[in-house]
Amino acid sequence: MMEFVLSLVIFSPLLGAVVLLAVPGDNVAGIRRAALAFSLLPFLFSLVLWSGFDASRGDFQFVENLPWLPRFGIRYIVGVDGISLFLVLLTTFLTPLVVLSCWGDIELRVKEFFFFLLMLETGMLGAFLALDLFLFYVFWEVMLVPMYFIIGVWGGPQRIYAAVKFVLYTMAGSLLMLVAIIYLASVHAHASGLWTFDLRELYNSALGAREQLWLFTGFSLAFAIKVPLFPFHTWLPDAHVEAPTGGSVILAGVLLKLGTYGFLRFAIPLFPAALEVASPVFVALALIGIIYGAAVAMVQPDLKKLVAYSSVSHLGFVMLGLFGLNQIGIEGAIYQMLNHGLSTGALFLIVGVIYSRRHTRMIADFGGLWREVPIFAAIFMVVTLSSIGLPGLNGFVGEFLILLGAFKSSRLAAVLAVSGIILGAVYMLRMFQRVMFGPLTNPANRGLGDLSVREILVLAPVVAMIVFMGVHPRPFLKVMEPAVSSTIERLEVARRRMEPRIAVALEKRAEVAW
Amino acid sequence: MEGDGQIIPFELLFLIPAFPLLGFVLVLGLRERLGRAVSVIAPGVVGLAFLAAAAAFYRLVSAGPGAVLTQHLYTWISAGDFSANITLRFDPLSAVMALVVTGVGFLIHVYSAGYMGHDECKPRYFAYLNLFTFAMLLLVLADDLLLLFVGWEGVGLCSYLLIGFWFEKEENASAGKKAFIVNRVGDAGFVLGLLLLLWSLGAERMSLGVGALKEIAPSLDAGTVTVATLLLFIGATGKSAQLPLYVWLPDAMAGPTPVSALIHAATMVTAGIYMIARLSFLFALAPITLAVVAWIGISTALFAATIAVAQNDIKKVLAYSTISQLGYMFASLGVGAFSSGIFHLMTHAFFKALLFLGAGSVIHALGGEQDIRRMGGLREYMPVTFWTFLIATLAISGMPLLSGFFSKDQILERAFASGHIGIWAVGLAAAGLTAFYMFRLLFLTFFGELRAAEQARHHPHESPPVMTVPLVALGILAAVGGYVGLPEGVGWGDKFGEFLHGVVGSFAGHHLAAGTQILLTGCSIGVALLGLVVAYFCYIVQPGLPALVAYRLSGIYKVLAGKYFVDEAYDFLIVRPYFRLANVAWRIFDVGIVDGAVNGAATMVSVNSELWRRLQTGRVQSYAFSFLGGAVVLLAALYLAGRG
Amino acid sequence: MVTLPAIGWLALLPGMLLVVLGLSVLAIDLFSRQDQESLGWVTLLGLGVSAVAIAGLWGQQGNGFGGTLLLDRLSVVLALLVVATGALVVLMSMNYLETIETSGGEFYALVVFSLAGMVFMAASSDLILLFIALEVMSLAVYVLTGIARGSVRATEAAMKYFLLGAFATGFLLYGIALLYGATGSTRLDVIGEELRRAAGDPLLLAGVCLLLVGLGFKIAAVPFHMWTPDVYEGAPTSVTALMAVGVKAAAFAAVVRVFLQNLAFFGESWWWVLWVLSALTMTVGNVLAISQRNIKRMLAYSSIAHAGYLLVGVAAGGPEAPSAVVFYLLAYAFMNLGAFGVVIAVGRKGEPNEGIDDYAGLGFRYPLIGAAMVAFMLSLTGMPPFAGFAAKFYLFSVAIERGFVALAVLGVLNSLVSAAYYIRVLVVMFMREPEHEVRILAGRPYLMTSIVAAAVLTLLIGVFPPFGGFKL
Amino acid sequence: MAAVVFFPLAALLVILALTVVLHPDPVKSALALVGTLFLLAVFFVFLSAEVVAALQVIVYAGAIMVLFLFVIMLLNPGAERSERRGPVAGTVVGGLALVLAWQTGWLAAGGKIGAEGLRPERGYGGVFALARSLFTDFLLPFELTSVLLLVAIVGAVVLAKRRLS
Amino acid sequence: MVGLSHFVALSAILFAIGTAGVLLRRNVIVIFMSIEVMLNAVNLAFVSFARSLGDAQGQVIVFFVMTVAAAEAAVGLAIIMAAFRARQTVDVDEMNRLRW
Repeated sequence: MMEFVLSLVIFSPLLGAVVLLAVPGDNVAGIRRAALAFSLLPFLFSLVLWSGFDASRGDFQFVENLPWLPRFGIRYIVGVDGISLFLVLLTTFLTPLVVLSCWGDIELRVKEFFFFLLMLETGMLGAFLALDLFLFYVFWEVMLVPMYFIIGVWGGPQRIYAAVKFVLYTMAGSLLMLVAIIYLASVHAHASGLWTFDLRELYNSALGAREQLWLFTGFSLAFAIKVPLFPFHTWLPDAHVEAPTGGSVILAGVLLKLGTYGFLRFAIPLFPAALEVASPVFVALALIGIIYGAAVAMVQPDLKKLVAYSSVSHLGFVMLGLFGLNQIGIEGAIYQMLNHGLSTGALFLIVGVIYSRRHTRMIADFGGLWREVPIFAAIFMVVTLSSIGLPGLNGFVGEFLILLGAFKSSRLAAVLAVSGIILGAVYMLRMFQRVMFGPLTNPANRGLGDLSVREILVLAPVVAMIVFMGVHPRPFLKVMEPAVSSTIERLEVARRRMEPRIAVALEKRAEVAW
Repeated sequence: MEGDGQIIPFELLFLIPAFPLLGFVLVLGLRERLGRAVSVIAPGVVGLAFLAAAAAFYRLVSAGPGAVLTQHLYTWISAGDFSANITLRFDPLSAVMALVVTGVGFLIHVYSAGYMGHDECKPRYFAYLNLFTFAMLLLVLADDLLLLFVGWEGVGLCSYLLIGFWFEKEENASAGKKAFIVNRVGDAGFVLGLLLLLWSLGAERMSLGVGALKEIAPSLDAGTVTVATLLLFIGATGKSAQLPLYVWLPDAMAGPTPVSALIHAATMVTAGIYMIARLSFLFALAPITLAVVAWIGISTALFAATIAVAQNDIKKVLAYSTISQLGYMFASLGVGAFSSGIFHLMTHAFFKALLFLGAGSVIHALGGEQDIRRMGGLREYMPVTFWTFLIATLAISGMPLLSGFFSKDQILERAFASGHIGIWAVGLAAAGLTAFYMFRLLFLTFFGELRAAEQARHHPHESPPVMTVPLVALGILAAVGGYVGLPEGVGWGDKFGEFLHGVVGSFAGHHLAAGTQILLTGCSIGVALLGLVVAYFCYIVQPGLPALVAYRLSGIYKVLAGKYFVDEAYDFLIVRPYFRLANVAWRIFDVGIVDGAVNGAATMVSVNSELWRRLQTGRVQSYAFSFLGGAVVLLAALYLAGRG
Repeated sequence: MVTLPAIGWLALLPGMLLVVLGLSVLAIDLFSRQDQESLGWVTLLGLGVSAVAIAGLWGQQGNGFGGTLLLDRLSVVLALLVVATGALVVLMSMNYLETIETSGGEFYALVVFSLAGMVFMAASSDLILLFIALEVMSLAVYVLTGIARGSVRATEAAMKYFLLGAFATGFLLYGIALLYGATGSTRLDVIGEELRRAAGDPLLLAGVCLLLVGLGFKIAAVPFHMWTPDVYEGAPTSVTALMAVGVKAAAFAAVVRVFLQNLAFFGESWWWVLWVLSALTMTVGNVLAISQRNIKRMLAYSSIAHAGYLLVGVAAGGPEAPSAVVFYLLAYAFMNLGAFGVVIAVGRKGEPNEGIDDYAGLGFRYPLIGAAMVAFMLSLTGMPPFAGFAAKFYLFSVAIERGFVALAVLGVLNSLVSAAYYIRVLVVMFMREPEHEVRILAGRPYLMTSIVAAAVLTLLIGVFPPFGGFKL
Repeated sequence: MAAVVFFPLAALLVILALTVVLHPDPVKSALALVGTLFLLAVFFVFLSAEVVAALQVIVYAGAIMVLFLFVIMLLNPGAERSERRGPVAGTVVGGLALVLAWQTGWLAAGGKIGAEGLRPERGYGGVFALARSLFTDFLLPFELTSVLLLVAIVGAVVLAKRRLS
Repeated sequence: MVGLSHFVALSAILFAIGTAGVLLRRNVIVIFMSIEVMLNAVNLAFVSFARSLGDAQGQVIVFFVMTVAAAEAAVGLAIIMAAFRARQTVDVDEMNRLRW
């Protein structure tokens, strides 16, 4: 089974989705249970994957390599390394929770909802595992559609606007990436006489610096929108606010990671020469995102919007770590991706919990909830703290490593980024206070039921992971380490290959980084 | 200040923090189901922690000077060349801190069982308190600075939670938030300091273990050390409420009074001092930083003392007093007298905890009244409280033979001895003010007539034994705690300093002549007495006088009573502009410009679409016209290109 | 003594089969008065037989009639594509003709004759043959457009189509005349060589240019496109499908024959003409499609836009371009046919329901049609894993390989614009509540079969695009 | 062909063609078209295309134009509203048409073919040569024309027959 | 002496006149007749070129053009009849229900 475990991971949700279609639509309970079962399946497979993963290797494992479209040398290549492993796990971990969380939420067109959700999972997993650029692009785009339906059909009052905006915004970037992918492959084909979209081959393409910059731009636009990097973030608040809870969780928890993952897996190692010009720009944008996202989050009247903007800020951290271009920063960035997936996912689940009770997300409608819902409050607190990077919880590990990495490449960047941890506390605690503390003034909030068993089952695993990953991050970091170092090594090799002039310029930039 | 002497693995070290953690988990997990048992479990685990700490202390002392107990639990983070370990370290400094934290903490836990006896949220309270103890122990026992930072933030969290414990009142919640955020500002500096330190260590061994750091410190670049220590000090000013980040502490009094005693007086707020002492080997390499530390400290001491003079809330007075005393400690560290700082930290823990608990007892007795103008004459109603409070007041004022006298005097003396005459002078002035405002507090609270409101009048009664016993215990400590650090040449001398020698080194200033020493002591006593006398005159002999003075010097009084309007300034200069900016960023930049551009592009396409589709008139000849035009243009273009 | 040229039966076979089929349908209709459903079956059967026979020609090379009629992969693929298109059109018409009050005999015969014209068009390497074949196709489609004689819109559409078509024919013929004058021949290979030899000859250039104009009309390239929306909207929907797919495919086959295979020199030297044409066509098509409220009109603009994408391949040129263009035609055929099938399904007699708003809420109420429409719209947008994506990928990769990166970028940006209107259909179908309930008639098995078949093919071609089989 | 013959005839041809296009009465237009066709036949004769000329007269002027006139008579009961376009449209279209004529007639022809381009051969334009070309070079188009005509017949019938009741 | 270019020019002029007629007339039948003028211009061009090339093909092509013209006339006039029946007019300007 281990030879094709990745395919099992990727396609088991799709299988579930198809099987789900066969269940009669009025058997809601059956559909829910089936959906849960089918979402647990990939999780189990991914656990198998983890258990069989050789943490000492930095290359791709469990590689499946089958011919697909020989005309262009396109192959079905999937493989996992320390970078993608946990993102896969994150995806398979969150999806069952989302399914469970939607048991109460989604009343209408239940079957279709889970169908799209499972399809989305296949798309995400495929995008994380694909090693063929064509395949990657296919999965990348395939994700778009189910998410679009999830927002557009089961979303809030402005859902159509949000859904269309989401699709068009995302497509805008990815279509240019398609051009860049084809260009890259065709240049490679010219040089080597052989068409291939195999990432591992393309890593070694010989491109001119200008070409690299253009291609990098093409790729990074797609990823930057997905991340979303300031100033390409404006689709996010709308999408989050309008999406149903489950959609927001997946969107924030996994989908956004694809952007940062894309940078790490594709844009950065494929075009190292572009980084000379690009990385200061991206560091700057990341910093703006960190601070700007935090500031704007603070003044949001809507809980989901607040969390959405907080994502902008958090992913700014991730980007900062990535573009520090060193081992520590990148490891921190990956870790932070997981953290953000957990904590923001949990925040959206939490917002969903109160939304399902009160049908409002306006912060002003709440206040003093703690007394009514203590268990909820405690979990909310933990998640909030994770989000603001309290040491001992997962968020800190990522943030600290990112800062450490960033500090190496630019001290100024680190200094500015640190302000993000202050501002992060400001908006999160302000929000927490306004929702949970103070007198219970709004009578509608009286008698709010505390978490049900199902809701606890949804949230508890996340909280457990938040704590565990804060206390004992080693198992995760250890696995990432070889994969990240091989990425770094690739950059180093490329840097050495570059003209000495550029190398000198790089050195100089490092010196004036103060 | 050499490296570690004898490193002894001690496998039971983890028990010290583990007990409170266990308590936290138990209390939180079982909550109401525990019933009254919570009052036993929660203090019990801290007591056990104290015993564990005592055992470790015994082991440490018996191992002889220079020994360090350690326990490596596991590697916490490792990425690239960087690693952080969960390693506990029990050296003399940790020992002092651990004993103070568990000891005083235990007493306060016990006291809390009485104080919070009727609060329905008692389990939550004790859970937080246990968690706090755990975090604080982590802080003081951490070998790795990053682990220290975990404790550092952990105590901050508990402080946040406990300040806002009665969260139904908006102010309490806000105060908690303020504490957290202001601390975060300091923490940002702290983190930057850690980052700088880490990278300056070189790529081979990026780890912040104290022992390792100590060995490598002398080889570091001086400029880097200065910057790094300054950044770390920013962290300390946040946690230990120094200028300019002290503003959260007075507000923090919103929490339950035992919390104020434990967290905001005895333990957490001293974390900054502890941290600097812990890194004394580093700070000692940065004279500029030390000077900054000293001057910030002593300025804070005076500054806070002046504010305390004009406060009427019993806890606020104590809060500013705490800030002031912390300032002393920093001043002490700044002049290189690290052990004195820790010494004062310890005695302060005793008497300030006592003061707070006493205040709590008073507040408890008066049904929540905190305004000293509506107290008075309580001496008769609550004798135990009064007497213990008196001891603490005398101690903090530096009256001879009580703990505060020795520690504060040591600081002033060493400031003088190290040539920091200015610091000595300011410290002396602050000491006078301290005596004044403390006795003012004492007189207004316990002497004269009871000025309480009608409904509170019937209440005054002594607190139950569960509260008074800790008072007494602390009273004893406040009285005799100073004898471990006598002046040089007196009795057994500075045993305390000797004990800490291996960690913080010994004081490097001049040895003062006996005469000078006596003179300085005289000055201190004199100033303290002066304060006492003025307070006596103002509040016992001539009760109308303060009002008159306040009226005459209304300008100054308003500034002092208004706490120099620092909060307002921050609000005006930072908070409001930030909010306004954030709003602008959102509404104008985000929604207006960025999203406007996106939507604008879409609108442009559809507007064009609407516009151009009108060309499709439905008349076949217009289509033919387009056709013909296209053909003509195409031909023309080809001809032109053919020519060119 | 006159020796007749070798007939080249194999080369003739595809077209001849269709002509015979058309005659048979006419004859059966004439002599046995079958109902239209049975006639449809007859036609389908004939198309099936033809398809099998044509498929058997795969890989054969040859020609007939002195080299004017070619048998090569392009002609075979196109013939298959055209026959498949015809089959789907017939299939969906079998449940549609009564809606437009049309009897079967002439309809099916004309469809088949037009298919024959298309097949000859794709196979011809002589301009006169091309012209006659084009006329066969065009005349049949003119008539089909107006076949619902009672309908004001249909006759108006037929009128417009006819007038402009004849007008364009004039230009095409004039171009042929000039080429003939310049080269003394109407054979494409001769003209191609002559063009390469005497590149600057203005007569030749003008001839090529007018040829481009004439074919540009058939493929609906801007600015020769303006008939498209009106005619697509007015024509009976299944005829529109035939037009959008079959006519376009045949016209593009001719474009491939002329501009990629024989007159490649034109593209090499004057690539910017095609560049501008392509850019204009896709941009105008996409932008104008956005504001359309009628789905057929929207699909008409969409077909203009797709012509623009196809022209990317023509502009890029090179050995790969014909394959890419034809592959695109293949992909485009099924997604477009399917979409028109859905349009037919949603309408009913006297109530065409062609407003996009009429589709509100249909997606979930009729999941099969909804799902199919999702496939068609996404495929038209160019989303994986549907055929449209694979086709665009192939086409753009050819363009990029040939250095037409800017055009490819323009192409993808246009795809983005197109997403706006394709996705709006899905928005309406799945996310809006209807203002008035549109009910889809049940009991139309042929129509549903055609839709499902188109959807399945759209998906299959998308997942396993037979790129390799397209070395033309 | 002598210029004296050519230019007057050409002028007449243009005038007739213009009459077709510009005369408000469709019947007159049709008659002018017939004239145009005849005149063209004359030109064909001058160009040694006697067979074509004959066919021109028989098929075109004879058959097709009768059909036209028939339809005109059938459909054009009364006077129409103002026939001609405004001057602006006329100018623009006329201008464009002139440009087109200039491009195709002047610029295109200016390239290769001089005034002396016509070189008749023996037997040129004879029936035999035409027939040979028709049945060799254009055999398939010729056959296909039958399909074309069939389509036209079917189409005309389908469109023009009375509606089924 | 009159050369080929004269005939080509004449053909071009005729073609342009026909084109103008298509664009300017309102009566559908007249428009159609203008198209016939265009086709005849084409025929003239073919015959002229054939003559200049000394080649019979050009003349044969004219047959085809005529045939096509005839076929178009049949279909076109039928369409015009059908349209007239549906709408009672031959004015193209009134045939603008399909637009935008």
